[in-house]
Amino acid sequence: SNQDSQEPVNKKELLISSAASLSNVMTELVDTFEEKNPTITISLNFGGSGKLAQQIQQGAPVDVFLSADQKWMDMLDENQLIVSESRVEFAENELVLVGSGENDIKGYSVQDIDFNRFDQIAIGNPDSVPAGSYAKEVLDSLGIWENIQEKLIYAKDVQQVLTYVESQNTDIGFVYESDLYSSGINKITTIDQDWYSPIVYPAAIMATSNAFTEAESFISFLKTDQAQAILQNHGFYN
Amino acid sequence: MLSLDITKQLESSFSIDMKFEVGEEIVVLFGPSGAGKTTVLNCIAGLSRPDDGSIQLKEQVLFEAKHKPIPIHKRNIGYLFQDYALFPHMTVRKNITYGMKDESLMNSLVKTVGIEHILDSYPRHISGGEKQRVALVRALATKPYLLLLDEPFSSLDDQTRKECQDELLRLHTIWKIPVIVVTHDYEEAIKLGNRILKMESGKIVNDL
Amino acid sequence: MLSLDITKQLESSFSIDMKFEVGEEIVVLFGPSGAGKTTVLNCIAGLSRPDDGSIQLKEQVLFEAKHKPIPIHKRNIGYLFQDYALFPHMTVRKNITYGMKDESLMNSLVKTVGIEHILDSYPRHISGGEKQRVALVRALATKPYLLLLDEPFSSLDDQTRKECQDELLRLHTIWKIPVIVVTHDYEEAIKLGNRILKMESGKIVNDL
Amino acid sequence: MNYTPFFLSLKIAGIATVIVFICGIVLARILSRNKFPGKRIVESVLMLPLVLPPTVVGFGLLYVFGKNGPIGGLLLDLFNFQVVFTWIGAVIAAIVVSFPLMYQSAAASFQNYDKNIENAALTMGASKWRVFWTITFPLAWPGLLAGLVLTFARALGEFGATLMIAGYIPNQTETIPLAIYFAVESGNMEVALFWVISIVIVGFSAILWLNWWSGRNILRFTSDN
Amino acid sequence: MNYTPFFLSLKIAGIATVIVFICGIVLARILSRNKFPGKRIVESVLMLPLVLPPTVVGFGLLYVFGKNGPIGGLLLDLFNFQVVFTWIGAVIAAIVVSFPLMYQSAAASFQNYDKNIENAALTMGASKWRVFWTITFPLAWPGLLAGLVLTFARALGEFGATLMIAGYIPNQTETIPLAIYFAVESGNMEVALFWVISIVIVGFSAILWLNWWSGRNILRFTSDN
Ligand SMILES: Nc1ncnc2c1ncn2[C@@H]1O[C@H](COP(=O)(O)OP(=O)(O)OP(=O)(O)O)[C@@H](O)[C@H]1O
Ligand SMILES: Nc1ncnc2c1ncn2[C@@H]1O[C@H](COP(=O)(O)OP(=O)(O)OP(=O)(O)O)[C@@H](O)[C@H]1O
Ligand code: MOO
Ligand SMILES: [Mg+2]
Ligand SMILES: [Mg+2]
Repeated sequence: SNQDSQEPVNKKELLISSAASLSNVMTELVDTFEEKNPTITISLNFGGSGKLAQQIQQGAPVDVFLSADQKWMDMLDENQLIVSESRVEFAENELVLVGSGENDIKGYSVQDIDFNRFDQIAIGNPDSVPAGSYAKEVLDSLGIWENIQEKLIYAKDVQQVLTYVESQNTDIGFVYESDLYSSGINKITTIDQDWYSPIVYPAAIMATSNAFTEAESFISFLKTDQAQAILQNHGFYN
Repeated sequence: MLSLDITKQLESSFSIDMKFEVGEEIVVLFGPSGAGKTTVLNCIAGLSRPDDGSIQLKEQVLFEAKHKPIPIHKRNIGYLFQDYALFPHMTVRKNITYGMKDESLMNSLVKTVGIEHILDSYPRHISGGEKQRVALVRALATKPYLLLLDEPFSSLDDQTRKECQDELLRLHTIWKIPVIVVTHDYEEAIKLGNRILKMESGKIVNDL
Repeated sequence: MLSLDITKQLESSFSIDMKFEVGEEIVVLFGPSGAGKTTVLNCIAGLSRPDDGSIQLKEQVLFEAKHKPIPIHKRNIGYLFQDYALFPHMTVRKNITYGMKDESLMNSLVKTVGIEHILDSYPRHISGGEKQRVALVRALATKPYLLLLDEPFSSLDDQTRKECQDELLRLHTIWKIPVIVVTHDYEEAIKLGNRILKMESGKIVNDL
Repeated sequence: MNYTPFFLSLKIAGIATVIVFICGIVLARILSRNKFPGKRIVESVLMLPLVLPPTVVGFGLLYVFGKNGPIGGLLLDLFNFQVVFTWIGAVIAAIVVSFPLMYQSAAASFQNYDKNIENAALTMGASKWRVFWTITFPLAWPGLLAGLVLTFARALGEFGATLMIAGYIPNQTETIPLAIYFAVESGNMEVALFWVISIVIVGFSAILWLNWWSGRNILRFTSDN
Repeated sequence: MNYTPFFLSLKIAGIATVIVFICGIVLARILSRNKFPGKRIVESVLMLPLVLPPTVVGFGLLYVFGKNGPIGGLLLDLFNFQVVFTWIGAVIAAIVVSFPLMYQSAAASFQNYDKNIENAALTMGASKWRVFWTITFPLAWPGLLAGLVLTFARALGEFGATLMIAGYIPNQTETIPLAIYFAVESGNMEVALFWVISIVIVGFSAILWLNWWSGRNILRFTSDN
């Protein structure tokens, strides 16, 4: 019998909880990473950032957390569930306005758009969906947040905003630039970054991780040019 | 008047082939267990469908081959089922009044057959003979054009049975409707029947 | 041998108060509808609970006030229920073999009472008298230590009834067990009973 | 604290339950009476909303009742009425997801009783309608009650499909489950707990009341003792 | 295409259904036999998972079965076994959400039949156990089947609670509903449609088969014609 295995004996497993909005790009990033680090196998867990943070709080055996928003990472940090020093920001995103059907306002700047002409506007729930809170910032800065209250439909995630716009049940909606890469939706305009605070994606290693070295190498991989190129291909720029 | 001329194939080898008339009289169906007596009553009441023939009550054609039969609830027939078929979720009183047309009948009937004390009981809580008497009163209370009684007194003691028989005879002289009674008791047959139809394996073998 | 001495208050005014013994004989319980006959049988079988007293079968105490009674399924009693209580989801054959201890009994019994042709039918599809005979065979097939028959032949014609009665008498001479039969038919009582207990409103009024 | 979700949830679950109860019984009765080829297939199709995750059901409803959907478009053209993003949409979602529960319970309860009792009522001159209400219905009641309880509970707790078709519009389509979900998602645990307790109380009271009412008015006639 | 979700869903729904079917029947039987004060309250508590949005149920399960939770902590201490993020967690989620459906159906079906038939079997010497299996169970079958169908369908379609306690880990806890969600999330509509059709086919086949099997083996003895 052949005692020697082809595979390295000490293959380490790494469990990464990743925000659902990163799902496409993460699959590709993980493939590349595993190619470069044959001793590491990565399992991915996807979900809304809030759900993932709560799972971690309840002891889910996660090694690395990639959040779509600072708020939940902060919460974990306060509870000393992450290794604070390992926290990095690895990607950024932009907010865009999408619409259904033909639009004569294509390419307009957001301040030139008359939001009163729309019947319904879909945004993520600002209290729980990061994209929604950025959208709220924009509408606040434009000074129309109060006026268009009854036009707003709150969604539980960005995907639902896309569904509403795609099925033409709302006229427009606010989503991320990166979301356009996975849907054939019609972009009206990218919203100028001046109107809202920067959208950044933090990553960190969990305090309970017992694969610290491997986790560390994944996080540093995220900052490599190769990884950044992949992120850019999917609409996350940095 | 009821006139009947039907055939019906039973799953069990033999077939029913009956032809008879019942005027304003009591006719007794008499015959061994499994002869088809209940099946004949079911055909008249509309619960079974004959294969061929016709059934007529007064001027109304209840059943005729290849025609839509008169629905059960329009036949105006009082039927005491062999297994009583009391409504389990209703008191004896409600069972009786369910199809009652003549309120005044109730009290005297209930008293005669001796079931006053159980009027507020549920069928599950009364004895076999009491159930049978409730079923009898329920069938009579509809004041039907035709009365079908399938072994109406089989669970009764001699005294109670006699009282019920007498009540039936009394009502019959008043109502003057056709009545068919199934019984296995020859004495009873003689006492009640203006005519006795002896049947065997689905056929009338003797019209006394 | 069965010896019984029980009292039981019935919801309906009167109370049962019975004391009697049954040796290896047939005892007929005879009395008007509602007298409490079925209730007495239910107490013996364990389906009803007396208020006080005791019931003893052979050496076994089935019931004694303030003691845990012997569970129904350990009493080894053959019981023909007044309303048959056939298993609706089993064929006649399965109904009979359900509690059968002696396979050889089946064929002869089924033939004698004349229900061979319906062995594979379901209870819903057989006539009233056929049901009664199935219930009889089912009760006998358990080869019990005690047999309780609640109006076992009430739905049978004279010929069939005679055959069933004779079969019961024949088996009794072989088995030599206590048998209690409830009937309203005086002739039948005389033919079957070694003793006749006449009861009224829960009490024995005459021990013939 | 805003109590709208409380009343909205009761209204939506109540209306949906009444509709499902009636339609479920009627359909179960019709299908139990008629045998036709493919009946089992129809019955299985009726189970569909139970097999699919509610969000997917909501997705389907959005496309059917949406502004450009086959039914939604028609309603908009004919009556200028929009289903999407209204509480009516929530009622539709609740109806669709709870229908299978009522249907299965009703179909089962119409299967298992003595048909001869119905016949007896017919011979006594009762119309089919009266027989249904006075005999069939009370005898089938335990199963129908089970269906009713399941339907109300499911309609009250419906979330995924409702969110999709009715959207989350505070004060207009914000049922208790939606309120709970967003409170949890935004980490607002006190508010979430408040609404969890509310929905439990509403659900409990309704179920307890149904059981009590039924025990008092119907079950004591049909069950032992 | 990776077919793991298919087998995983079948495994999880299958195991959950068997457990729920047995426990639901046992509990319904026990509660239907014994009358005690507060019985209605126990029954209503059992309905809880139906009233709450599945995500919230999942949240509760996460607290109970999590590392620091009462049960999760115990399991970790005693067996060094962690429920969160495993397919066992998905089974637990499916059990909890579908239990009320089975319980209600079973409780209703044990209520409505002639107790004298059981007595007859007892007098014939059958043990309580045998009476249950040969008499009670087949006579209650239509209701039990309804419960079985509802349970399997619900377990198969379970999403919200599963996502919470089992996580979405491709190949490990990825049931069909999660695969649908993930495919939609990543804009992969063809894949989503593929899985929707798959789950419908799995659900249909299972329900059709159950109905057919039951019609062949049980119902033809108990229902008319
Ligand atoms: N629903 C049914 N389906 C098939 N066969 C039946 C059905 N009901 C009765 N039979 C059969 O038809 C025959 C006649 O039955 P029926 O009930 O008419 O007899 P009966 O004369 O009333 O007998 P009994 O005096 O025993 O009540 C019997 O052999 C019986 O087995
Ligand atoms: N389950 C019950 N609950 C309450 N009362 C009952 C119950 N069963 C019978 N009774 C009443 O008890 C009395 C005796 O009933 P039982 O059935 O023993 O009479 P029976 O002698 O067998 O009569 P039958 O010859 O009519 O069958 C009757 O008045 C009846 O109404
Ligand atoms: O990527 Mo998110 O956490 O669904 O906004
Ligand atoms: Mg008959
Ligand atoms: Mg009796």
